[in-house]
Amino acid sequence: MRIAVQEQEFDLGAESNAFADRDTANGAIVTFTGVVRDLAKGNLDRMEIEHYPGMTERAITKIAEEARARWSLGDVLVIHRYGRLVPGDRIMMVATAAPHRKDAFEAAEYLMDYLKSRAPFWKKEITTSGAEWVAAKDEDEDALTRW
Amino acid sequence: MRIAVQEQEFDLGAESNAFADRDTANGAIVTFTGVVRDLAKGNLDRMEIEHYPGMTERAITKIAEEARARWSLGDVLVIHRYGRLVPGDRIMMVATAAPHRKDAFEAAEYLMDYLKSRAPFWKKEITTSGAEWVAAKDEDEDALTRW
Amino acid sequence: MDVLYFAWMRERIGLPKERVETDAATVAELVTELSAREDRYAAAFADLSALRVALDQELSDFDASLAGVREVAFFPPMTGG
Amino acid sequence: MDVLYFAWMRERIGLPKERVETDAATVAELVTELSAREDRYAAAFADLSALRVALDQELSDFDASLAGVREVAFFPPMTGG
Repeated sequence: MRIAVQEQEFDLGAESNAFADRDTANGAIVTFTGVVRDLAKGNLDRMEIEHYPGMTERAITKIAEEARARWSLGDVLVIHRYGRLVPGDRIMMVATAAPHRKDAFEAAEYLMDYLKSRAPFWKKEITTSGAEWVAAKDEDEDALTRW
Repeated sequence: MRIAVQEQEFDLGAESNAFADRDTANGAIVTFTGVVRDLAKGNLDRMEIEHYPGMTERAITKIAEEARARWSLGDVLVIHRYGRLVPGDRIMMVATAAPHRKDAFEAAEYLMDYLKSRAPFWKKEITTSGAEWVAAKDEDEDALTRW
Repeated sequence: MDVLYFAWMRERIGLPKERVETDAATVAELVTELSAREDRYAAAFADLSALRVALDQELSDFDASLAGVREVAFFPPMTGG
Repeated sequence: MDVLYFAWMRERIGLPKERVETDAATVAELVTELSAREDRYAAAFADLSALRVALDQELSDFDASLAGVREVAFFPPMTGG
């Protein structure tokens, strides 16, 4: 299990290959990658992500351990950036390995749903018209009810 | 949309990066990678994958187009190998990009479910005790009923 | 028309492809004709529930018409992914 | 104990962290004490339904006990991923 909370960029390809190379016993590997989108259509200058050092790592570790308890999984990877990001930058990724594809998919979705609403990150969008904290969506909270 | 049916290896990392670089408009990217597992526990010498040239590309294109009709998707990638593979080799991968993570996940699962049972590939396992065609699983056929 | 065989169908019949002249109107009629040829065909087509058929590279059914069809393929359930 | 603020809570209160001496038995009592200090605190804590609290880096509730707690953090709902 590798959990990284970092300011610097990560290389999706290198991380994917390293993850798959580490865990050849499992037939199914799923990755999810989040990318900064310009939802304001051309207005987004940058995004600033704040986090709670210490709690962030604890919260992600707990989420990942919960996933490993619920599904038959091999390795699990979570990388999440903080600090300043621009449109097109990759914010975060998760990877799961499992003997069966259903487990790998479900565990990756579970990690994402919990990272969205239970890991202490906060996004602020800086557009040409000002800065605004991204509001939590009801649908993200609702997504937890299915687990 | 990129669909590749090929005998040679592919680089999961390079394909993942190229896919993400091509489609920066979408915030969610999901990949699934299938790896040759030694289910016979140390007995698997190799796997031979046969396919139906011509029909394979048509069938995968149809599955991918169906996915793009059902979900709000950006780019879609499907790579599937045929020929001789050994344990640890990567057999195939799919990648989906979407504005929302739910769409990217569901479309990737849909592609996998249909590739399993509707794309003309047949796997043969060569173990120390002989060669055997892999039997289709009822659960793979059942997986289609949810879509 | 061309008749193609894949996986264990190819192995049981002993060839990947053959040219067949037939008046069969449906896939089922073609199967009956082929099965009558030799034991290896009869054995290969013994259990149709374990077989799939494609007409001109599209999955089809055993009761489908062969009108205008140029390529018929028989194979076991697919195991891709 | 240490009291931490994140995101717009940090901006409204005007600092990321402060040392607080308190006899508050619960988070709710601590919130009442802090809100009574100054307008900026009262404004920041005005709508508790828009806030989350963590005690020693574990998510908790406003009616939780502060016994033995060394670090309390207040912040809006998280927006990771």
